[in-house]
Order: sequence, then structure tokens, then C-alpha cells
Amino acid sequence: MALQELTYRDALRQALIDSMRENPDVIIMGEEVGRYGGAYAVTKELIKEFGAERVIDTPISEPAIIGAAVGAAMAGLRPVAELMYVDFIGMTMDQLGNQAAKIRYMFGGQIGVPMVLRTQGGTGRSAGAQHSQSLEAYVMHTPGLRLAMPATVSDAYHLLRMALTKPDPVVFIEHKALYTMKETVDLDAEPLAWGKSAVRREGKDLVIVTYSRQLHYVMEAAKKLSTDGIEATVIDLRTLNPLDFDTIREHVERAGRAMVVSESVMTAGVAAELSARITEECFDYLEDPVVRVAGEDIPISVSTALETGSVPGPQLILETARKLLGARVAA
Amino acid sequence: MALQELTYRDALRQALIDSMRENPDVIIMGEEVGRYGGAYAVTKELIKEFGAERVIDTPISEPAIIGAAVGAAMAGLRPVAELMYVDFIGMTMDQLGNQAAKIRYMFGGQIGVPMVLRTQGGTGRSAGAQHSQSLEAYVMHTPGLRLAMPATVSDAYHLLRMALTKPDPVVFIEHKALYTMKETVDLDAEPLAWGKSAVRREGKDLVIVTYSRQLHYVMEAAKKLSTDGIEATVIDLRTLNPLDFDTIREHVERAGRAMVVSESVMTAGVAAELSARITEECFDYLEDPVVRVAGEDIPISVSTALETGSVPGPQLILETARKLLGARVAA
Amino acid sequence: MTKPEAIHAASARPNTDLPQLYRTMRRIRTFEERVGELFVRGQSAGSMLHLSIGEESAAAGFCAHMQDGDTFTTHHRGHGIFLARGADPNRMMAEIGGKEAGYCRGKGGSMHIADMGLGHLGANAIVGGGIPAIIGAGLAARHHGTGKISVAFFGDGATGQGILYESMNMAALWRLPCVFVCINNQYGMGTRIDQATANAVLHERAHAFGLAAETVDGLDVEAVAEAAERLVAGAREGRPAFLVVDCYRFYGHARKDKSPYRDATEEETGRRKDPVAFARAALLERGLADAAELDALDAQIDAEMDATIDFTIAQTEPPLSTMFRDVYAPEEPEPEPVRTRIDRILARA
Amino acid sequence: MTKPEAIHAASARPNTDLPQLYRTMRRIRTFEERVGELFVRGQSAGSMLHLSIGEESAAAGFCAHMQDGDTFTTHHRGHGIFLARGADPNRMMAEIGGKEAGYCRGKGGSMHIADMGLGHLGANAIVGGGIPAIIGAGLAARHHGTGKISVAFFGDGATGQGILYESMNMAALWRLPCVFVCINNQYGMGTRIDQATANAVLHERAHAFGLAAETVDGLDVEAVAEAAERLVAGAREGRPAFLVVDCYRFYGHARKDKSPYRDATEEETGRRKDPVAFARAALLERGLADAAELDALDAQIDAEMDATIDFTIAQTEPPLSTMFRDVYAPEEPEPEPVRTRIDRILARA
Ligand SMILES: Cc1ncc(C[n+]2csc(CCOP(=O)(O)OP(=O)(O)O)c2C)c(N)n1
Ligand SMILES: Cc1ncc(C[n+]2csc(CCOP(=O)(O)OP(=O)(O)O)c2C)c(N)n1
Ligand SMILES: [Mg+2]
Ligand SMILES: [Mg+2]
Repeated sequence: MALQELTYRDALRQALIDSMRENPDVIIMGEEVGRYGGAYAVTKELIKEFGAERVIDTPISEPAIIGAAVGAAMAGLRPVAELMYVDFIGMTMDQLGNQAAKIRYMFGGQIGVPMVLRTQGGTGRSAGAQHSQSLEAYVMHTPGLRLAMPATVSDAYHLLRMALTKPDPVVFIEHKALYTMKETVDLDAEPLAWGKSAVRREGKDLVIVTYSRQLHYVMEAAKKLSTDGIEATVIDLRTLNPLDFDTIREHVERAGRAMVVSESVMTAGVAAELSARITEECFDYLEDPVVRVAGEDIPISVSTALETGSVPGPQLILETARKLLGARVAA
Repeated sequence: MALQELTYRDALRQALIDSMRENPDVIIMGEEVGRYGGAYAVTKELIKEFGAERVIDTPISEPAIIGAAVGAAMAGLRPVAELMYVDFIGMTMDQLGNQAAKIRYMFGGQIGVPMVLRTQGGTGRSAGAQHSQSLEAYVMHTPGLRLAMPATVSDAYHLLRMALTKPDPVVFIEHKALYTMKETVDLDAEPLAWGKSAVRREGKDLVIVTYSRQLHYVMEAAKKLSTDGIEATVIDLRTLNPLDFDTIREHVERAGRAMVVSESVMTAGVAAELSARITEECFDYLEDPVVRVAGEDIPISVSTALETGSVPGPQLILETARKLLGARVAA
Repeated sequence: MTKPEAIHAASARPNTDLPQLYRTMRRIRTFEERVGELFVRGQSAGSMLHLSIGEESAAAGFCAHMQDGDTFTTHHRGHGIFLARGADPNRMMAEIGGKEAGYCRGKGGSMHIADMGLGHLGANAIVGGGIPAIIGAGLAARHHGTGKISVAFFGDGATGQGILYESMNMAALWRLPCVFVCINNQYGMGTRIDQATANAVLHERAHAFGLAAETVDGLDVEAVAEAAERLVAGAREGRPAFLVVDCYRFYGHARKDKSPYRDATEEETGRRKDPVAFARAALLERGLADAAELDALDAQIDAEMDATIDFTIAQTEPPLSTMFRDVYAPEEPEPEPVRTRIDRILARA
Repeated sequence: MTKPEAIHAASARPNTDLPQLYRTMRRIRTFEERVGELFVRGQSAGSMLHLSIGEESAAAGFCAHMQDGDTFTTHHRGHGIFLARGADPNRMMAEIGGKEAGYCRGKGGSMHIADMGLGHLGANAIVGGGIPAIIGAGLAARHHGTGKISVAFFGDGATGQGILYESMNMAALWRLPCVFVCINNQYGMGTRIDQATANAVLHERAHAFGLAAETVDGLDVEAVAEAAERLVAGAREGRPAFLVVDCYRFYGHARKDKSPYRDATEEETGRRKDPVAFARAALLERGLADAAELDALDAQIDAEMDATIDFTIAQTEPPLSTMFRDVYAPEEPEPEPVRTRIDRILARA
């Protein structure tokens, strides 16, 4: 179809609309998803088309929202449970980690839990320690949960559409700083498959693996590196479970150097997994240790300067890449 | 004082008794901690000495138990909140991760939350997917939380004693398979400092970093390796936060090879952090990639064979070490 | 405690089938005794076995008014409920033994048993963990216009869990076809209900959230069935309900617990609240069966349940090859075993 | 809505100090208006600013019966409560501006404000997140025999959170010196209370758990104060309580919300439930103050609160060097910054 300019928010919204039109079993439930249209307006006016029986405003009861979605999924619906902030995932980790993630296995494969938990995370709004986190590592560490984190408008649409066809629970984490980002997209063009990472840029010197908002910082840094004569390959994971390690391996073996960039707290976070895995699988090809650029091991402040300083930004990524290459050049 | 034979359970119990005698502000709260004496009998008969006001039986309300401990700690008590199984941590992650862990920081350093969350985890009792997990990575990934996981009887005592003097929240995870383990100990001997790892064995060929129950499997494997002529250094972390990386670095630089062994699920788990960090810090000394031996990326079955197969055991550790050294010997 | 006159009055009850209720309860009682035996013989998967002896009326009475297509979740003490909903005792016992022939192929065990065919959305080892699922199942039933209900069975201890109140609030708000059945056996492990709450009249809470709510004496299975009939009928029409069945946990919390925290007199009194014996007496009293008939029935049940042990012992554990199966859907790749990964890595290195 | 006669009847009230209550409420009102202004001027840290305009009686009335040493937690809409407990408006505004001079050195902001000196155990950005802390604080008060109480303030929306019920159950069971104050401003974001629950008589739930529980009309600050006096006195003696203060959220949920989900008529009616205007009218009516006196007081408050903006704007943001401070206790090493670590690693490599 035609190219169109869309925001990340609109793409998500369109994905919900198209999925709901296609499949009458898709329902949305969460706080303020209906009349209010979603705290970040992703479900704006959906209640008009689909009604309050399919776009369900809930009380402020995160554990039961996720638990209800589990039951709905087992009983034949395709629920999208919205968690207003990923920061609230803590109160749902029992329903998510002990129920949704394990039901298929515990019950010997009798049934799956095809639900989507849609939420958003990350810094960018001076929202403080309890509304700015990147908690995807909790999810990645929980077997049984799929994890998608779109960085682009096109992926916002396609990954959500695909998530709504998957047989297993998908945690779908948007980034609050991306909602207004625009892109010209053709939603009918064949998307990259679910579980495949996207090579957003190719270069021989260095591989940078990232996802979600950090992709944009990485691309910005990569452009500047290019003017220094350093060419980076940039891999956008798109889904962290499944993890497309083949693409990473292929490129790291070629470049011999890798960096991983993640907004989640460094210790025992996503970057740790990627770094460990790259090292295990590509050790003989690595000229330098895999470098992690990740969130600081601290809570996030409401103060803008401290908030910004708590997570990677283009400058830190750029400097780290320069040092990584410079270190060897100098040595 | 005198040497005595103690179980891990008795050492923990003694630590609670000694701390409670010393500090009248220490209280214990949790399900079945009083009259019942604790699901794993660690608080057996404590209610007799300290009364129901200090050994508080709670309703089955994990979120509020942890939340109450947070408030108690802020208001001048030194609560030990018992979570019967670490598997229930999911429902408490908001109180633990958004409150306990962040209060000092969010409030600009005005106050800390000197509480101890005592719990137990791990496989070994055919307890199934919701009672057998090793969820320490969630804690390790949360800035603000200290994390102690004793492997020995002596550490069970001393780490718990020390945890009860720390200014910040400590998650203290015991291993259910260790409670009946015996050791001859002198509780009055000067203990290793909090935050220091213990070198349980020294050897030139390989460093194995581990903690909790896996220490015993690693020691068993190391003994067998020794008969093969392979000498391993074994590091028992004792606390995962703080993490004593200096000891690891020193030994890995010397040996040039490292393995990490953890019962927690491999992906984005504790082993990932250790592997990433060792690689970052010791890259030029490493002859091989750091190898992770960790929990499978699956839920745990009630069937004994599957349960045992889901986590590392002495045989897997032994074989992996042999392969790690053999690979290079052969190459 | 219900007095003899109650039995008499009950003889006029039109809608309950006492012989059938007795049979269901007796099967549960015997099945649970066999579970205990399986443990003693070292053939159970672990010791986390929670017997519902003393609570048979809740299962039999309530389930008598459930229909095919109704869904339900249970707690860790849910064997009886599942049996009352039609479970095959062999497959149940095999699951409790951690055998591949079990309902969940030996992966779930006693606390994680389920069967989609019978609408059993799962037992749960998390106290309260299965409760919110009925909200979703209730939404699904309404969405698909099935006319079916969804029922959560749980213990008095689960009233400590906030998720119960969140779920009740949703059920009332959305007028869902849901029923919450709280089996109050007076204890959560070693904690007596009055040691866990200041107001042990539990149904008042449900009432405050807007649910139809009542408490029934679990000694009398017909009373349970009558309450169930009433509440289930309302639930099918969008009036969610909460039912407390008062009973007594005859034995320890799990197989190894000898209940040192309660005294002999209390236990003796408590065990007099025996719904199986009460129903048997009522059958005889009302002439609905004679002793010989009941003895024959009992013997038949004993034989049926004895066989579950032999069946289970003869079964095999799930093979290691199934370990990585069913983490994700069958069409998805299985997670890579640690050993395979290590071999691959070291081969490469 | 309370009728004029109520004002009259109230003139006999012995234990409330209406001029003082008015002053407190007026200070809150004006402070909140200045918070709005700070935002408009682009000087607030973010837009998550929740004004308590319309709810001043809950803060002023309840806090009038709290004492030094009592502790409390608040929700995201807690400015007024903190002011009523004696907060310095300059340090509050500076915190809302994310400045180092703020109560939490600019790290917390509007939703994470606290002051141990005043017993403020913290505002919370997690709905319901601060509630269970009062259980612990209540235990501590009893343990230390201080005779102090601990109070949780939260919105009607928090009645959706299970942790509230868990906490109430504990308070009742342990007879703790705790009070739960639910400020029912009729909305949780865009959801009206009757869209969030089937039974909006919220105090019935607390009653079912065994707490003293009542609802008071927040139009009348003296009524709030009287209820507070009664319940606080009981709480000090181990009878925990739950108080609903009925009021109306005058403006949007947060600064950017224009409340499109409610109609003009409703808002107009709602805003007539104005406790500040009501108290002012009562003061005049009862001759407790004349218009000139009140105008002077108002002007003084306006000046005081105007100054908080200038104060805040003049302050600096916390320096980057404080970023790693206070993750752990001061005697512990700070976490290593990512940049430092990278430099160290690459220097080594
Ligand atoms: C969330 C959670 N907390 C604690 C436990 C440990 N536990 C298992 S059963 C039980 C008692 C439950 O009592 P009740 O709900 O009355 O059920 P009953 O055992 O009496 O049938 C407890 C505390 C658990 N499994 N899950
Ligand atoms: C656990 C949690 N869920 C959702 C939110 C988002 N949220 C913030 S305030 C709010 C409404 C709260 O309503 P209420 O408790 O009545 O307080 P009010 O805003 O009316 O003062 C919501 C849903 C949150 N901050 N925390
Ligand atoms: Mg019970
Ligand atoms: Mg409100």
C-alpha cells in the first residue's frame, strides 16, 4: 500500500486496531485504556470502535489484571493486558513469572497462555525512580516469556501484530521517549520475521548490539564514528526472546569487536547476557573484550541532569566506541 | 570458643538468637515463623524466648509482609522478614524493588531501610516449578539491594549476623538442600569480612566462581579434577552484592581460565554477569571464553529426574572443566 | 455443628442427590488416603502433598452444580475438587507420583495438576495464585456467550492475599459469571484462622465488594450443594458470588506435618465434623440406602483407588528428552540445553 | 452536600480550631496553585504533578489531630498532607523543581518527597505503595512504647490494590496504632469511583476486616477533624481505623490532563464542594473572623507561597557528582560509574 508518515504511537494503535478487526477474540484490558484512551494515548478512541467489552477499563489492580489476562488467554481470548509503566511489573511478577510463563510447561503442554503484556519503560520524562526504569532483564531471565522491544515505527506495528499471533505470552515493552517519533512506512510491505534482528547499518570495524530507544543513540553515534573513519555494524535485536544470536555471531566474527548498549541497569542486565554470550560464542574472533554500555547501577532521579546521566546517551556510546578502537590502535 | 558441630539450619537459628539477644530492635516477621517455628524450622522455638511481639506470625500476605518490614526498618526496628520460598518474591518485587531498594536514594539520603529479607531457594525437594527456583538474579539486578547467599555453616551464621548490622536492605537467600548439612565450626573465630569472597581451594589451571549449594558440587568436581592433574581455584562469592571482584580478578589473571557455576537460570542470570565482568576485566589473560554452567532456561519439574537435570550438578561441572582444559590441550 | 434434626429436615430436600454426593465424597476420601500411602511407600514426587480429608463436602457439594464447559482453578489442596469434576484417579495419582502417564506428564505433580478437557485451568502452589484467572475465564465465557461460569477454589489462608480482593472487585464490577469458593478448614499451615484475621466471618468481605456472599456448614454436603445451586444460578446470570464452606482439616498441612500446634481435644472435635460419615448416616436414616449397599459401594471405591497406586508404581518417569519440551509451543524451537551449548562453545574455542 | 444549617450547628464544636484549619487549607490551596505555575513556567521537574486542590480538608482536618512523632506515608497527591504536618514550602517547592535545596536533594520530586524529622516516611509514585509501611511503623511504635500512631494517606484508586487489604488485615489482627485515610476525590485518573468498583461505600470493606471505619464529608473540615480526633484516639489505644474523606478532584489528574472524560456540569457541581470556601464562610458566619482579617491572612499566605517559586528558581539542580550518592549508606562505597568502568577496562585491554 501507500507510504505514510506515522508516529510510533500511531503505529502501535494501528496494530491494535488491525488485530482487533481481524480477530474478535483480541481484547484489551488495563487502567485507563478505554475512556481515557491510555496514559500514553496508544489506545485512544479504540473503545469507540470496539466497545467497552473489548476495551476494558480496569481498577488499579496490576496483579489481578495480569492474572485475569492469564485466565482469559487460557479460556480462548487473546488478551492484551496493558501495564501503564513497566515499573509496576514488580507487583505482577508472580502472575507473570509463576503463572503465565510456566503454565504450558507445568501442565505438560496441554495449553498455552497466548497473552500480550503491553507496557512502556525507560527514562525521558523526569518521572523519577518508580516511573523511569528499564526492567526487561527480569523478563528475559524468566523462561517461558517472549520479549519484544521495538525501536522503530515499523517494528512497533509489526512486532505488535505478530505478538498477537504468538502461542506464548509476550511481554511487549515500548519506550516512552519514542511515542512521538515519526517515520515514513509502508505497513503492507513484508516485515522482517519475528525473532530476527535487524542489521540497521553495516561496517567492518565494530558491532554494536542494541534495542529500543538506544538504537537511535547508537545510530547517531555510528554516524559520527563514520566521519572519524570508523564503520560500525548496528544490530537492533527487536525481540530479546527469541534472541537472534546467529546474526550477532556472523557480524562479530567479521568485525572482531563488539559493544552492547542497553538502557537497563548494567549488573545482571540484558547487556550482561549479550556480552557473556558474544564472548562464549565468538571468543577466538574477539580482539577486545565486549564492552557494555548500560544503565548505571543506581535508581533514577527526577532531576533531569541526573536522569539523563543515569542511562547511556549518544556521547557515551560514541566515546566508548572511539576508545575501544583507539585502545587497540594505540596499543 | 569451642568447636561444635552444627547444621546450616542451626547456625542460622543461632545467628537469629544472638542478634535478637544483642539488639532488642531485631524482630522477625513472616508466615509460620512463630508457633510453627518456620517452614524449614530455622526459627524453631524462638517465640519461646522472644515472645510473639518479636517473632511475629503473619497472615499469608507476602507483599504486605515486605512492605511492613520496610516501614518497620524506617521507623527504627531491624526487621527480619521471612519469605517462605524465594519463588514468592515475584509478588513482593514492588515493595522490594521500588520501595526498599530506592528509599534511601529517592529521599536524598535521609534514611535507610535496614531490613533483612530471609528466604530460601533452589531445587532438591521435588517441589515443582513454583517452589524450586533460584531467583537471585532479580535481586542482583536491582540497585540498592544487598544480596547474601551462604554456602557453608559458618557463613550461614556469620553472614546473617552481619546482615543484621548492615545499613541497607539485605536479601539473604538460603538453599533448601543445605539445611541439614553439618560442619564443625567455631562461631567465635574471626569471620571473613562481609563483601569478601572466600577462596575455598587454590589451583593454577582454572578458576571456578560459584556460591550457595553449587559450591559443594564444585568442590566435589574440583577434587576429581585434581586426580586428573587439573587444579582448580574455587571462589565462593558469599555475597553477590557487594561483589568482591578483586579476588576473582587476581585469580583469573593467574589461571587464565574461568568457569562460573550458578543454579539460577542461565539467560540474563548471575552467571551472565560474572562471565561478562570477568571477560571485561581479565580479557588479555583469558585463554578461553569464560564458560557458564547454570540453570537450564526452563521451569523446574516435580519429577526428580527432570528436576535434577534442570540445574548444574557435580558431573556437568566436572565434564565441563575437563572439556575446557582438554579443548586447549587438544588444540 | 448441625444437629440430628438437621438430617431429618434435609430429607425434604428436592434438588440434591445424596447418594451421588456420598459416592463422590467417599471417592475423594479414599483417593486422599491412597495419596498418603503413595508417600509412605516413597512413590510420590516429593512430600508436598496436601490432603483434602475433611473437606470433601466442599468439592462434592459445589461441583454437583457445575456443568461441562464451566472452568475452575484450585489451590494446593485440590485433589478432591478435580475428582468431583470428573478426573481420572489413575492419571491424577500418576501425576502425584511424577509419572509420565499423569495429567501433566509428571512435570506438575500434586500442586500443578490441570486438565483442559474438564475445564480445570490448574491447581496452584502459590496461595491465591489461581484466583484471578477466573476473572479472565469469566470474561471469555461472556465474550463467547457460552453461559458457563468460572470458579476459584481456595483455602481460608488465601484471604490473606490481596489478589483475592482485586479479583472480587473485578468480578462484582463487571458482573462476571464467577464464584469464589473459600474452603475454610480453619488453618493455614499452623495458623488458625483467628490468628490470621481479626474478623473470621470471611464472607463479609465479599459482601463489602458487592458480591452475593454466604457461609455454609461443610458438615452437611447437601447444604453446600444447595448454596452452590443458588449461587451458581446467580453467577450464570451475572451475579458473582462468594461461598465459605466451613470445615476442618483432619490431618497435618502436608504429609510430614503432625500438627503439633493443635491439641488432641481440638482435633477430636474437629474430626467429628466429618461430612462423609454425616452423609452416610443421613442415607441410612432416610432410607436412601441400606448398610449393605453402602458397604458394597465403599468396597468398590476402595478397589478403584487401590488400583491407582499399582497403576502409578507401574508407570515411568518422564524421559529426560521431555525436559526441554513445552517451555514454548510445540512449533517453536526448544531452549538449548546448557550441555549442548557448552559443547558447541568449547568445540569452537 | 452539607447545608447552611450545618455551619450553624458546627458553631458549637468544641475541639476544632477553625481559624487554624482554614489557614492550613488556604496555604495548601495556594501552594498547589503555585505548583501549577511552576509547571507552566517550565521550572518543575517533569509534569507528573498532582494537585490536591479540593482535598484540603482531608489534610488539614486529619493532621490537626496528629502529634509530633506520629509517622505517615502519602500518595502521589500528597503535598497538602505534608504541608499540614509542618513542611517548609520552600524546600517542598524546590524538591518539586528537582533542585538540590529540596527535601530530597532533587532526586525525589513531587512524588517522592519525605522528611524523617516530620515523620514523613515518604510519598509514593506507586498507587498503594506506601500503605504497608505504616504496619511496620505501627509495630515499631508499639515496640518502643512511644504512644505514637502511623497514618497512610491514599486515594480512592488505591482501593483497587490488594496490598491495602493485606495491610488492613494486619492492622486489625495486631491491633496496631494505625489509621488508613482514603481521600476519595471520586476519580482515579479518568475513572470515576463507580467505574472502578461495584460498591463505592468504601469503608464497609475496612469494617469487614475489623477496623473502625467511617466516611466523612470533606466539604466540612471540622467534620473531618472530629472524625480524626475520634479515630486517632482509638488508634492510639490499639483500635486501628479507616476513614474515607469524600471530596472532589477540582482539576485534572496531573498537570497536563484537562479531564475531557467528565462534563462541565459535573465539574461545576463538584467544585462547589470547596472546603476552603466553606470554612471561610463559616468563619464569617460564626463571627470567628471578619473579612478584612481573612483578606490579610490570605495576602500573607499568597506572599509566602509566591516566594517559594522565586526560591525554587534561584536554586541549582543537584550536581552530577551526587548521582552515585545514597544508593547505599554513606559509609559504603558508591557504585562505579559505567564510564569509569569502561575506561578502566579499555585501559587494561
Ligand atoms: C504465596 C504463598 N505463600 C505461602 C505459601 C506456603 N503455603 C502453602 S499452603 C499454605 C497455607 C494455606 O492455607 P489455606 O489457604 O487455608 O489452605 P489449606 O492448606 O488450609 O488448604 C502456605 C502458607 C505458598 N505456597 N504460597
Ligand atoms: C501501581 C500503580 N498503578 C498505576 C499508576 C498510575 N496512576 C497514577 S495515579 C493513578 C490514579 C490514582 O487514583 P487515586 O488513588 O484515586 O488518587 P488520586 O490521583 O485521585 O489522588 C494511577 C492509575 C501508578 N502510579 N501506580
Ligand atoms: Mg486452610
Ligand atoms: Mg482519586
